Amino acid sequence: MLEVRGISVAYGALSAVRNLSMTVANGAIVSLIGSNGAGKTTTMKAIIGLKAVSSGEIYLDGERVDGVPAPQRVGRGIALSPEGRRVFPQMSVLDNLLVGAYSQRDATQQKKTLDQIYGYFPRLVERRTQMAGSLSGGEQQMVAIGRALMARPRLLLLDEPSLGLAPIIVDEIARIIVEINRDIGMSIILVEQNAKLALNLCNEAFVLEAGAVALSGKGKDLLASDYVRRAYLGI
Amino acid sequence: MNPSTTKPMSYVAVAVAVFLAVLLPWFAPNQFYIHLATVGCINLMLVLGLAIIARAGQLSMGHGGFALVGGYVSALLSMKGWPPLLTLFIAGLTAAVIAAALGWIILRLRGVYFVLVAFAFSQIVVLLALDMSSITGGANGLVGVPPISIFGCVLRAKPQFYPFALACALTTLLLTWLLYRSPLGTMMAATAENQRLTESSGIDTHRVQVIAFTIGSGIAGFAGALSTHYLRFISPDSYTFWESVSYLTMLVVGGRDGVLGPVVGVLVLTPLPELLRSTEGLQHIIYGTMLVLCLMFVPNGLASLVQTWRSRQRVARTSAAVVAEEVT
Amino acid sequence: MDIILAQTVVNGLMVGMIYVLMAIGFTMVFGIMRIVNFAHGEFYMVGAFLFAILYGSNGMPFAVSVLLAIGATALLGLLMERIVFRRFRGNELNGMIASVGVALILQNSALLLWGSSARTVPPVLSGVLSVGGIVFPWSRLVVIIGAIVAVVLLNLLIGHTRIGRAMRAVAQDAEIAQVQGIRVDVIFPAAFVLGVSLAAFAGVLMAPVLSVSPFIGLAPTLKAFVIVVIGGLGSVPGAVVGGLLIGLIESFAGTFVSASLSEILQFLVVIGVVLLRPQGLLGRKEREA
Amino acid sequence: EDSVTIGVHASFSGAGAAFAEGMLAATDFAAEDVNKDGGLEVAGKRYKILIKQYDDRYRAADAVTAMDRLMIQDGIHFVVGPMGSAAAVATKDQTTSGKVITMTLAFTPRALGADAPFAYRPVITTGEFSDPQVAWLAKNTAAKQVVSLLPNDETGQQIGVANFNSYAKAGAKLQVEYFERERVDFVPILTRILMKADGLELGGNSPTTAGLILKQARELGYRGPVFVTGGDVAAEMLKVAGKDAAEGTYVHLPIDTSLPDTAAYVTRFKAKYGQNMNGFSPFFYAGLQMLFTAMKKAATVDDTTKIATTLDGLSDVPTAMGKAGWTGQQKYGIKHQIDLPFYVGQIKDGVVTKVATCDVNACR
Amino acid sequence: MLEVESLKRSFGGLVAVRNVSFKVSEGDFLGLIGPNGAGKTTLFNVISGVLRPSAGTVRFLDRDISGQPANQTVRQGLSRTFQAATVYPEATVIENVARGTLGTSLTGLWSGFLSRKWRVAAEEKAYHVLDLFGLRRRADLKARELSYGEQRRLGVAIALASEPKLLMLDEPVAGLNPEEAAELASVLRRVKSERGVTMVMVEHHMRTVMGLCNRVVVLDHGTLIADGTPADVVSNPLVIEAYLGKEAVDA
Ligand SMILES: Nc1ncnc2c1ncn2[C@@H]1O[C@H](COP(=O)(O)OP(=O)(O)OP(=O)(O)O)[C@@H](O)[C@H]1O
Ligand SMILES: Nc1ncnc2c1ncn2[C@@H]1O[C@H](COP(=O)(O)OP(=O)(O)OP(=O)(O)O)[C@@H](O)[C@H]1O
Ligand SMILES: [Mg+2]
Ligand SMILES: [Mg+2]
Repeated sequence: MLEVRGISVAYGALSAVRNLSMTVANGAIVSLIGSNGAGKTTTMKAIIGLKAVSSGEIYLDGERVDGVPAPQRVGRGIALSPEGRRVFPQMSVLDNLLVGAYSQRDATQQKKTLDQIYGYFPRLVERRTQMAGSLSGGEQQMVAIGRALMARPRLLLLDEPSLGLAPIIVDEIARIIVEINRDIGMSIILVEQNAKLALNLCNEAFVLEAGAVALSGKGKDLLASDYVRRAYLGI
Repeated sequence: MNPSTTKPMSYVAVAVAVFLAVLLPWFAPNQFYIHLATVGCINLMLVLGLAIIARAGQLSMGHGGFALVGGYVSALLSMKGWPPLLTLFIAGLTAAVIAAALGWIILRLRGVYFVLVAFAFSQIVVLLALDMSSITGGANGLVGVPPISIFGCVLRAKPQFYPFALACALTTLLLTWLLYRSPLGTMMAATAENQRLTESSGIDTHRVQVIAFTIGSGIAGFAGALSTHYLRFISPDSYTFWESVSYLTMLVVGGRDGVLGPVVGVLVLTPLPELLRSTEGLQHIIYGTMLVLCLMFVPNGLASLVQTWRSRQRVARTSAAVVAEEVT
Repeated sequence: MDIILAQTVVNGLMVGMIYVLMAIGFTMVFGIMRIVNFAHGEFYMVGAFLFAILYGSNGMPFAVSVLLAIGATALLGLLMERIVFRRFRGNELNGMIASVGVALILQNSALLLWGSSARTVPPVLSGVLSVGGIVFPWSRLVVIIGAIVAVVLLNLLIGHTRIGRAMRAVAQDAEIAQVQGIRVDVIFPAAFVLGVSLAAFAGVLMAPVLSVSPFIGLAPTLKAFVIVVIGGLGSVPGAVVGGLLIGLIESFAGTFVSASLSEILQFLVVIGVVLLRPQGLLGRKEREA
Repeated sequence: EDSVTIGVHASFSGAGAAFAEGMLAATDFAAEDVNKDGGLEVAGKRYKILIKQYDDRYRAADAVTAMDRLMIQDGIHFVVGPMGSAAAVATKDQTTSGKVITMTLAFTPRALGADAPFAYRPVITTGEFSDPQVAWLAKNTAAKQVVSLLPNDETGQQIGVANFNSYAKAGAKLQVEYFERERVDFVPILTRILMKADGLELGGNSPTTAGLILKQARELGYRGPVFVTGGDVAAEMLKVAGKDAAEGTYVHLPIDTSLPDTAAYVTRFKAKYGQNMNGFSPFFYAGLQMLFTAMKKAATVDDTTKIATTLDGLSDVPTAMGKAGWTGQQKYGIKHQIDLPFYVGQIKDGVVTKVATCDVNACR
Repeated sequence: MLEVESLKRSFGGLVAVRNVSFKVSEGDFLGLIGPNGAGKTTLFNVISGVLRPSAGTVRFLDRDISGQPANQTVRQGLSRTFQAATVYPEATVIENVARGTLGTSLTGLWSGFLSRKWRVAAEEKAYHVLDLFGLRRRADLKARELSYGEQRRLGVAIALASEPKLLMLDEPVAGLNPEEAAELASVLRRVKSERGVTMVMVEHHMRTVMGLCNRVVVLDHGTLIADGTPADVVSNPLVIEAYLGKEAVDA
């Protein structure tokens, strides 16, 4: 589905990602973990096209996309639930979700996805007409995830989806990730600070340190690795 | 906390610049240059006033309104026989008091809203000056405003007025510089950047902004009065919307950070109309084009070129330090 | 006296509608691009001029002239967006000042191109409609109907269509709008051109009622300012309410007191609105924390 | 080759541009005439006439700067301008102490005076034409309650006061109403003031504004007489207001196009600039004709004191507008106001016809 | 130290906080938990003066501070952090923290006009705080150049720079990985013991809450549903149902 070959990304003089490679198989869940500033978000931005790579290549379904602008990549089936939520503050919850479906014009499909999202997050039904900017932090997070789902992507990028959510909702999110992955075979890249959750959910995981892959492997294996346990699970 | 730590080099540069400015009357080919320099000094004060307001995160498009208030106050009082040297300060004070009262109300507005309301205010000042013709002379303005005199020396001719204007401008410049380095200046910068955070650090940001608006507008009042005593004339047309725009332009073209920006902006834009004065309609097209180009290619103002260079050095230093740390 | 009162209200609403037309384009460009467009009135001027030349001087058919004038102005707007405004999106201050530069350029180019003397356009409809003693000049009724149609269509477009939603999304967070698949590089110019076309439309409507010269742009821009502050920047319904309110103030102050009072009254209204609702009558406040 | 430079000091940008262009055109024509014959012959030498124009952007401070530049930088002794009243007043000290001969368009009475021995005004202002015209109109239309709408700026305020006095002298009452300059909608004010008026005075407005007001007044059902005692408005006003609305309106006619020289000037302007002539332009042409006459007579192009004295003494100089001289001793304390005939016209069937010829004392 | 009494705040028809009362005593580390949208941030906003209460009172150090402007509350010794990263993006990290010291350390707005002592003092204080948070080597970077997690830490550092007696933290460890969360927790613990700062924390990261807090209150739909020791609260069935869920108990 997605292949990233040796990309490097820099902010001015500061290099944030160095020579990073990873592949996401069709229908796989891949986790990215790493400490603050390791370059996880930057990697996600490079994949969706918000940040240009300075070297390396990105392939989507075998086609090279690293020169393609973000909206076109979205059109080809990638969606992102961004770090820090970034909902459209002056639009209602419903409008936020509908904007998410911008590249998905089929009205009946839209309606179906919307109902599905309302099913996942009943809270959003109550808040349907409220401006997203006045929602609580966690409610906004739900909007952000829902908005990404509205595009019915084939590859979903989730940047810290559990951030600021109550434990009970975190469980819910985990369940949803598994469910959409299983039901419609959506591929998912999951960036998480909650390494335990991430490693439990994924097929494969990459540990990022200082912009490069320090370790990779099956989620379960990493979960058992001493290094990961010490550095990322706090055990 | 200004990143631009002053180095001995800059002190030397400043001293040389001041020295040249003081000597201008001796090497200027003719008095026209002195006139331009005087106008430049007055513009500098106005732009510095605007810069102080901008420092606290607001932009005033009503700046001309305060200059107009100052001009009329000083003209009217001095025509009643008050010494102009005193009325200059009264003019500044009056503008400041009005700014404080108005600012207290309208400074709860953010960004563009504030710009527009301040602008509306200046329109009203012009209208009042037009309507209260028994006091202000209406549209014809006031003629025969007395010249400033200091210790019996009457500043009527250009070479006499210029040193006084220069002294006023340099004093304003120095005070602004001191202000920017002071805690209050830092609070202004903080307020501009993130008002909510500044407020949660225990700083009354509304008050900080009102103070900045008051100081800046007070300076405008003083400068307006100064100009009135120089031209010995004031009318409602003296400070209109376009004047406010031109000060803003100088500030933006020069740069908003620090005191260097206003100086550069004034130095570039005061003589510019002279180059174009005889080109009829074309001059505004050229002026507009330059303005747009400037904003497009040096969006933080000409003075920012210096800052960019400095910060590049800073990044180079920091990344070197980080690398060094990581290696060891 | 009752007739006068009614006539005053009608006059106010008529003038107000004209202001509304100016203000909605202005507020829309601000709402989406975050640019206070001081050159808005210059596009109004260009639209009026082109119409005056095509319809007034060259005698082209009315509908053709309207379309050509608006189309050409829109093209000019597109050009300006591509060359200048696109670089100032979201940069409120620099964008505002750059627009002053553009205003200077446009106004003086018109001066060089078309000369300084005023032109007039023959009225499309003349005469008055008189209902129970209240007079509605036909020339103004045309303007009002045109304005109403434009406002309604625009509100539908922005509030209830996919494109409108995309515009609003781009306005609030362009980067994130991109990852919804929205082509920001298309939406911004589209919004700007739409705003400019509204101004040109206002110019076309007003050309037969008033006269056309290179200097007619500033006054409506300034009015638009006041109106959007009252109504709430970026809010189209706000612009409607603000425009009508200003129209009524002008009409009542002009009829019963004096013309110069109306400006001062308008300022007091602005201050009052600011004191009570800093975000404007229909503007929205963002959440505090 | 020797030369004399004439400065043109006016507002070439903004709403006053048409006036400025008229002033520049007049200077241009006057220079062209002289240069065509090999230059101005003064004391046996021929001087080519050069022109230097500066824009004062309609701001007092800029006016001072521009005047300084003309005087100091360019060493010019003769200036066509300043244009606006503020500019004229603000530069008065400068030009007086620099002994620069100026020909202003400013309507303010303060532009002329004993304290400004080098300032001349080659155009006829309200101060001159108001009294005789109003007297004639009041007599011929029997209007008693006249209302006037004027822009709230220097020209408007000045004309308002002058007209008020003239109407009072003629035994009628004038009520003056000021509006903000940008206003284009007069319906509210008209609704109120036309209720008990039997005359509408529009003098002092720009042609388009006058036309707009006239049109809106007629739409509101006003049928009384309309006067425009000032400016050169007829043609433009007709276009804006339309033939029907303008019918019967009395207008001030600054020039008489039946004079061959005047007609020639109008044609020349139209041919060169492709625009209709600004009504003030030929006056400056006439003023320069007088100035050149004075230079020849005084036999100097530098000694402005001598030239001014000579200029003061001129009368019955043949110009494109007829024979001209100076007046104004009584009114301004100095004889620096041009003395030319002017006219009252009436619009009939979309054409302006001359109905009276006036001078400072009376219309006939 | 802090007494909240029958506090209520509504937005239009929506009651975000209803009739909430609790106390914080000196030396406490109080956890405030509850489902998303329960009203925790709103409660913070009302206490810190960002929002006015619709009803009820807030007392801090025996003074009524309900509805008082935020800046004044801060000067009396109550600081708070924000849920989203809130920093001065264009200023350097050290400037960010130094600005945090200004509101509370100066005698008047006009002090330090001529002398530069205030600045040295402010930066010295700021470096101390940066050391605590392990941000010293980032001191000369602009805040916007930091990663999200670092910005959040910087936010806490700025709040601490005002030397509060009571510090209210809104989700301080959100966005940090467990190791960093543990690190920040130990920083907070140290701050508390060294500087004697009383703390209130909103947090969804239960391990941090359990590790740090001596008392926990739980909000649900704007109402206080539990108040007690961490151990009591997590075993409270109401809390489990509304907030924790079954699995999370052992997280
Ligand atoms: N806009 C920016 N400008 C400059 N540098 C940046 C910018 N955004 C990120 N960086 C730098 O790039 C590096 C990687 O940042 P990134 O946001 O990808 O980290 P992350 O792994 O997502 O961290 P976190 O867990 O804190 O979100 C960091 O060192 C950060 O300082
Ligand atoms: N300005 C506002 N206008 C309307 N509703 C608001 C506003 N502010 C908050 N709310 C609503 O009040 C409720 C409480 O919000 P609050 O931010 O206090 O929740 P929270 O407990 O902090 O949640 P989280 O853990 O998700 O951050 C939410 O449902 C929110 O939508
Ligand atoms: Mg990240
Ligand atoms: Mg919250």
